[in-house]
Amino acid sequence: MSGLRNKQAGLLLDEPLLFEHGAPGRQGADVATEPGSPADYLPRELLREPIEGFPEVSEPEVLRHFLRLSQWNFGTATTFYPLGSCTMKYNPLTNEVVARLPGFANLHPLAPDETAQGALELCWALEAMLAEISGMDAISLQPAAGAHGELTGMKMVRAYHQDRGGARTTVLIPASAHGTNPASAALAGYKVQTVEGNQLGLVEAAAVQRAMTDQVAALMITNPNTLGLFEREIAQVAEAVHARGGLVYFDGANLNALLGVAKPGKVGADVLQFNLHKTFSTPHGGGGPGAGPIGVREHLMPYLPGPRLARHGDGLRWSAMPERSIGRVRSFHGNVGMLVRAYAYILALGGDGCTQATRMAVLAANYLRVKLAETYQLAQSAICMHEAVFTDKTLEPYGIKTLDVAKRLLDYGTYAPTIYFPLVVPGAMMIEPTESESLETLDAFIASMEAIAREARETPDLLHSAPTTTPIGRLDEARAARRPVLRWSPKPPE
Amino acid sequence: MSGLRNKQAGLLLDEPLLFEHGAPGRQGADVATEPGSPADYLPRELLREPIEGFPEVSEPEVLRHFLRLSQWNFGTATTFYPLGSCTMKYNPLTNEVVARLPGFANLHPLAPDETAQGALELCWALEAMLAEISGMDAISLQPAAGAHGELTGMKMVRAYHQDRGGARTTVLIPASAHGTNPASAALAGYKVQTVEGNQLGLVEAAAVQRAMTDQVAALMITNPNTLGLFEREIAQVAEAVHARGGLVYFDGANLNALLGVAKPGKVGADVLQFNLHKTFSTPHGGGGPGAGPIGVREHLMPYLPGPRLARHGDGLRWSAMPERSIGRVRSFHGNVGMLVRAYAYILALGGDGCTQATRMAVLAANYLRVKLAETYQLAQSAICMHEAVFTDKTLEPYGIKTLDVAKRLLDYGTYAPTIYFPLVVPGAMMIEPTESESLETLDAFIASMEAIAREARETPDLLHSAPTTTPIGRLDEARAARRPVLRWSPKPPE
Amino acid sequence: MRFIPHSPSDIARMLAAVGVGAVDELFRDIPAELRASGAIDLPPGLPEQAVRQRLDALAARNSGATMLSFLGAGAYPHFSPAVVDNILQRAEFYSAYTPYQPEVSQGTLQAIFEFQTLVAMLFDMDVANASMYDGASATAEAVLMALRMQSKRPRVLLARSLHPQYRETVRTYVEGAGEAELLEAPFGADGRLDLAWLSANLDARTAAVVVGYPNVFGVVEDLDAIHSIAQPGGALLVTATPEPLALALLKPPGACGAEIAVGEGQSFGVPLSYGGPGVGLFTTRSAHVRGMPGRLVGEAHDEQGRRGYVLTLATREQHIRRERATSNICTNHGLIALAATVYLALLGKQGLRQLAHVNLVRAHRAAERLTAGGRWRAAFSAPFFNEFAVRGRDAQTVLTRAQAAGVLAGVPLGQWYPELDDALLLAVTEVHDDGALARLAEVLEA
Amino acid sequence: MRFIPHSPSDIARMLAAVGVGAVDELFRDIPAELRASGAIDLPPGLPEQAVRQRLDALAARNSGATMLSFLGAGAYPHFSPAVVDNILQRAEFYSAYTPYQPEVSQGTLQAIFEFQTLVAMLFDMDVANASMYDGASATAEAVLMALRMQSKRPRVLLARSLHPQYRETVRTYVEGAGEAELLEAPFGADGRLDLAWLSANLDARTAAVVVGYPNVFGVVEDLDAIHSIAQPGGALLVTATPEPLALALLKPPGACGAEIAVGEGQSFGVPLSYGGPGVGLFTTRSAHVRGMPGRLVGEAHDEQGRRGYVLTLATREQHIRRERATSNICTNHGLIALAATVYLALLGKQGLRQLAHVNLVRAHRAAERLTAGGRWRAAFSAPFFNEFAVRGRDAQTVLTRAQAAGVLAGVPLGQWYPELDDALLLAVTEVHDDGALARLAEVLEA
Ligand SMILES: Cc1ncc(COP(=O)(O)O)c(C=O)c1O
Ligand SMILES: Cc1ncc(COP(=O)(O)O)c(C=O)c1O
Repeated sequence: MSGLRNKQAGLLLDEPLLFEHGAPGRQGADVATEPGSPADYLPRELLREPIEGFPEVSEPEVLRHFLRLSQWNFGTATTFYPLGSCTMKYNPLTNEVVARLPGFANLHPLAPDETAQGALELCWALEAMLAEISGMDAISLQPAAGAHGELTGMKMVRAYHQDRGGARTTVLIPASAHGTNPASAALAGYKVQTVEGNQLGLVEAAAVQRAMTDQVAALMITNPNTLGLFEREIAQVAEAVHARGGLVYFDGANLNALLGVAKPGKVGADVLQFNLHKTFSTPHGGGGPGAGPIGVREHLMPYLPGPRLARHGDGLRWSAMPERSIGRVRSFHGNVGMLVRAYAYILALGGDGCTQATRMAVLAANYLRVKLAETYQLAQSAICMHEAVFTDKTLEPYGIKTLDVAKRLLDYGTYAPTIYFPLVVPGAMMIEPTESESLETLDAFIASMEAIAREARETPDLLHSAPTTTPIGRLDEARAARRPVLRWSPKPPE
Repeated sequence: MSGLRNKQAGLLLDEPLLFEHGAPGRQGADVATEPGSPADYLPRELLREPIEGFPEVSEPEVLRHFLRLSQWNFGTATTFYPLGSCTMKYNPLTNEVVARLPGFANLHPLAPDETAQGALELCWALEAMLAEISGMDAISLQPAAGAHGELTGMKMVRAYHQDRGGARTTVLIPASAHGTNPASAALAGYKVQTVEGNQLGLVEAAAVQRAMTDQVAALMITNPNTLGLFEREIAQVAEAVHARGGLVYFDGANLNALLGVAKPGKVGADVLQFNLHKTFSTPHGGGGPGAGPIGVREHLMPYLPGPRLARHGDGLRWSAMPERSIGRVRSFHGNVGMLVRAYAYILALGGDGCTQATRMAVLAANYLRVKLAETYQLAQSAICMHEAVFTDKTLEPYGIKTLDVAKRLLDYGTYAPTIYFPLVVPGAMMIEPTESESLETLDAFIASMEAIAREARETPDLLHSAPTTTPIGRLDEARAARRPVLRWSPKPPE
Repeated sequence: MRFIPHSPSDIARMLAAVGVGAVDELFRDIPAELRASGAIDLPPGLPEQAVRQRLDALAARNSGATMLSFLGAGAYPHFSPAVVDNILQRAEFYSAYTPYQPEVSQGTLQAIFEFQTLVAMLFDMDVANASMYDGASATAEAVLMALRMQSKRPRVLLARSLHPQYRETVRTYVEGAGEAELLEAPFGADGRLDLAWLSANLDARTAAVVVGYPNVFGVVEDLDAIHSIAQPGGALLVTATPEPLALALLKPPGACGAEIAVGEGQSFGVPLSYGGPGVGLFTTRSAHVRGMPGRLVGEAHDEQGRRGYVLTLATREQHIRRERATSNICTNHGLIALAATVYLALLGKQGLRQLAHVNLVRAHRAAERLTAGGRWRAAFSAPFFNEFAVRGRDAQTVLTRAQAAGVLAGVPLGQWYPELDDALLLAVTEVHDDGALARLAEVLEA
Repeated sequence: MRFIPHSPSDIARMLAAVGVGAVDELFRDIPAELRASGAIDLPPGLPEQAVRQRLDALAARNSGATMLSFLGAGAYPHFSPAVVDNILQRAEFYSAYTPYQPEVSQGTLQAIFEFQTLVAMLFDMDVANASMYDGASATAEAVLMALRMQSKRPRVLLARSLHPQYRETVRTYVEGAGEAELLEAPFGADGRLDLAWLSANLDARTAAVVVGYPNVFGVVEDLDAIHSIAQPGGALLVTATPEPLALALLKPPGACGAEIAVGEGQSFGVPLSYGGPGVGLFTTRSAHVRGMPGRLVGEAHDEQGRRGYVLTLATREQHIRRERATSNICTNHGLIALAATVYLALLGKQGLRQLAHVNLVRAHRAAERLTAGGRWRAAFSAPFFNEFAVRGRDAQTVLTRAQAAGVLAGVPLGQWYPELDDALLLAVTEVHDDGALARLAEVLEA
């Protein structure tokens, strides 16, 4: 069908780059006019020419362009998206509506506090909710994402130690930790020392005790860990850290496994970050924006980023920067638009709903664990929390790797699990169903995984060449990285 | 790939019926609760049991269901949609926003006039705009669609004649007219008599003169007609009708060819309907809702449906039902939600913009006419207005019919023209590009049509089996009509 | 102009291809004298921002939209889940048209098929069509259909308790279409159709009896009783339901012998929008399908046996049958039908009942509270759902005072029923919490 | 619970398959004493309608959102075309995540590639990344990158005229990360970085000079002059742009010798949302790409040679490099980057310039009007874009009075610059028509 455009598939239509659209003189927006020219107000040497190659497209073309692009995406709203460690749960649509209420959307961050009481009350209430949920004593809503929360937390750890005779040099991190943990520790000026886990990948108090010195500023621990297991010795581990004056940084990205079950604040955490775009359902947005509030125990409160919210009489106000605060980690007050969504979500669930979300997320993960264990090898066999990790071991004889399974899943109309993470598990497939997916969807996924295992044995080439139903095949990432083309250019990029 | 769901194609995912989803006890909405049971308020014999087979699905399942369904559609926003006679122009998105402003969306139709002045002012202004655009003396916004406007107009024709000694018996309608014309005339109690057009399909004054008797209540004429030609003798035709006391009903569905060029009110029209969902860009909605206001000359004003808007001092009010009015044709005031959109559209275009829309729509149609005439046979060769009609004559030798071309166009990522209408043209393909489509899109369409003509000669089977890239092939409509299945049923339908 | 892509060079290229020197030449078939008067005298166009400002200002002048309101009478305030409007904003749905090409319109077609199913289930009838304009025009089409089915019987009895605007619309549609004759059937002190009158007046010339269910007073008619009179007399029972939420609890028309049952679907997640667009619901028995107005979607299969949906039984329609079509309707209210489909999918089997119960309870709470006050009494004795009438004081005076206090306290029935000029009609739904009811009592007692 | 599909029977089936009797057993690995304190003490959940009411009520308490406002200082009120938000409401975009599987994420990937291109063009730099959190954190990452590039030079000069919150953020990021030292460069009476001071203080230990462009006073810094001092001294020029609309008219950082140029993209169709989420813009030269923080999308091809887009150069990132990564950023601000992309596509080559001109003209009109009054004088003499400072009266007093009159008449500079406690900073954009400017003059003259 040579006549057809290359990407046409089903009802999906090929779509060139924005810059390959349009014609000179076209405009997608009508703008008010003012007389004169810029040179009447600014010295010529400060002015530029019209930007060569900038779009010249009509409004209908722009809408059609992005509409077509959107259809080239899978999302949780269109299909099962079992991306482990990312908690791809349902994003309630009311939250999209309330975040767009003019009262929030049109509020300027420097509006006087008296004229922003609705937003301040919301932030205040959300801080209280997160404190209650996590068992921490105080919350800052400022960080923009999980990693930003980690950095903020580690800066506080540093400030805490500096007030106590020295910042210390080292941070302990389990090998199974997410990459942002070591990166954040390093960004805070710390050396990273790896703690090996036991055969289940769990951190043992003994190991931590051995590693602890008075130069260890903190242990960063993810609980449940990235293998989906609860760190059973967390209390003893925390004790070991505290015994040498260290602090426990608790990576809260996996909090969806703990709501109403156990509180980090009660298991030794000194500081943690929340990933509102995971546990509290603010949309992932194709890569953000999220929000990464942090929670701390009392002894770290003085170091929280500022300004802080405080009640004065019948109203709320932003305080001045607290004297021992680490300062700001961004402009203004945080990703308030996302905070509104998270607040609406917690309101809708309530305490019981939060607990139910965790219970169902863990039940669904274990259902997949048991069902899939018949065809795939588990990284470990214990009961899991919100996610289960498998390997490609059983497929090795047929020359099939985790990547092939992931790509073939796309043909089955499912997004792929997180693959090759955690690094401690060779050929890892990390599967997190969340509480949002129906039993029928889980069963369909199991059937797909089993069909793929069958295909691996019977028609392995099918998997090597997968995906085949997608409008574009596997892309040559190696070559893309060797000679990177990172933008379109009017003239060929140099 | 037996393992794959049957409709999986590209990123499009199979989607069962709503009723094939869900499980007992699931609910997609949380509702407030009130104590007691219905039987506390209503006698048992008036109550029913829960509805067997009614949906039991969660909110995430509902969103995913309709999201997936939406992706099985082409729309003007996703692709070129040259559906003749339907004026599938771009639907500006601001109009969707303003129609949803709480001030309009939450306004009850029986709200006292003083509390609805914004809506009344909008209707008043829109009536004035439509009057100016059409050259008519008065407008009623009540009808819900074009055909509804036609019925309203013909009821007025009847009332007009009744006041003058008798309703008369007959309405003249050209053979090329849209089916709603004869249907509306019949619904108003008239016999339909066909007026043959000349070889160009145009109505000639002479023919009308011959057909006119004092039992002819009106002539219904579409101008430009459904072949895309302007009725050159419209003035003389109108004269001939008026000479025998008849009225001219002007089908305004094709008004997109006349904005700022000629006004029906100045060319002899006594009454016409507007299709706001065509000329004035309110979305077609997959089949409505539209809006079909009617315009009349002074002598028909007394018969307009009521109530009517009237200015009282500084405000607007709904009058009582005018004594000679035909009465209402629906509840309340019309499809106000669509009127808001049309008003915003006319505001955005202004007088010049309306004229420009028509000029560009006609230019684009003629561009396609000339370019496609190289490969396809025109129904007639004259300069066309907003649309051009072709036939499948040149493809006959290869056994290819209009239907095959239409289906193959779907493979090329374009919606099909209106086919087999007007009935006076065998194998008609009625192509209306509108002013919204870029020259590149028009050229791509031309290229597709030419490629298809080539395929017709070289690989005709490709066309007979088209569409092949769509996730479902040609459906057996004959069988569907013989044993109609018009709903899903808990038990097999009897 | 942001909607019109053609740049000067595009225009030049097209003109050259067409072989004319200027766009004007394309209009030469239009006699000059006609073109002379063609110019439109309207202000120049506005940028999007200015359009927004203009419409914001107009919307702000609709104070009624933000007042506490108990207005119903055929249009009801209900909460609509956010999912509904998100789906309606999907351009693949709103920017498509009547699905003439099923292979690229399965989204619309399957959704309509689901709509037909949900509506048929709700009314307990065999089939529903793809939608009509609104409840009033659907009622008019139902009357015309009944007359076609009963060619020997020219008379239709319209309950006077049927929504007055529905009756007016029926009158407009029927007038002049053949010999049909409309007779209005009075209601009794209970607010229901007068059964004695019905028995007395139903004869061999009667094609159908048309009643509201619930009727305009919110009263639930006794359909079984009406049917037991109409049916032996050979007349068809036709029902019209302005508030279909009631059918989540009420014995459905299909179970009461209705041959045609219609309604208005606005209550199902659709904004009031000052009265439109809503969506007309139209259902009947399988036996009558070929006499039914409007579009129908049916199941079909392709050569590979894959299931899909198509427009079917089109031979009833205007584009094929022309003057002999069952109706002239073409564009219907598809997108609103989609809204209702999404809404009903969300509320579902239990949710819709639960919601109807909330409406029922709160309406009765409000009625008790008002009548307990002593200054108002129930206007009618028969059971009602979420709307009711009270009498006792000059309606206009009370309403004007309430309005001044920021409350739209009901619809004055006197405008439609002169004998009821001391009566108010009030609708109470899930949007009215206890605070709202307290406020209502306050302003009506004042 | 409407978000959680599992019915009791679903739960029973899953428990049976897992082989446990109750959900509680799945948590047995959690020590009992930890579980004992796990319960959450929050009120029960709310139906959607109640959530809406609660949020409506809170939103209504943000009176500042509806007042006439001239607040800027890093967040600007601009009109956003309706197309932008419609695209943002497409669930295929907002419900996807980082495009790890390119074959089913081309929508996100191509849009980011277009974003990178538009931002690079706007700044006239070679490359832009896929987004940062905001302008402040982007500036901090720029400083860290500059320090990595200049390993022998520990000192960074921060213009005091750079947005104070950007400076604070830089301080937080840099503090403790190595030996880096921050020095603040004063501004002159013209509101620009003091060039004399710069020449005097720029030395072999200086890694970079960081200036706002425009700076926090709305003033356009003389980048060429700064560059002509920094470059011979071996220091990198780093610019931070809080109002990128200015770059539609201003000589871009890339043309002035900047090695790293960052900014805040909120002005491009993104609501204020009380300060977030916006989107951080980050650009640099090709030579420095591998030292750049954040994600990058690049062009790639499949086996059949079809063009597509993938995440590339990931070896810079935390998930591969871990503690040696160029940054710890993972989730970025992709959806806001998409908003900016749609916005820039709509405004386009001419529209963006035209809009910038409207901002320029109206801001100068407002400034003239205020200073003409006599009670205010321009705070600075250098050219400005759509934001400017005036001095003359006690800012707090004036603002409080204006606020009482319903106008947010500017940002008091005293909070950041004690010496400017009689100065107001005002932003004027296309949302301010003549009526708005008149009202402003009124309240500020009062
Ligand atoms: C375990 C874990 N920690 C930290 C992060 C970082 O969070 P973010 O991507 O919001 O910066 C993630 C998510 O990517 C994660 O899965
Ligand atoms: C020429 C013509 N007349 C009348 C109509 C009927 O308009 P509507 O579909 O809005 O009822 C149409 C459109 O379908 C049409 O094309």
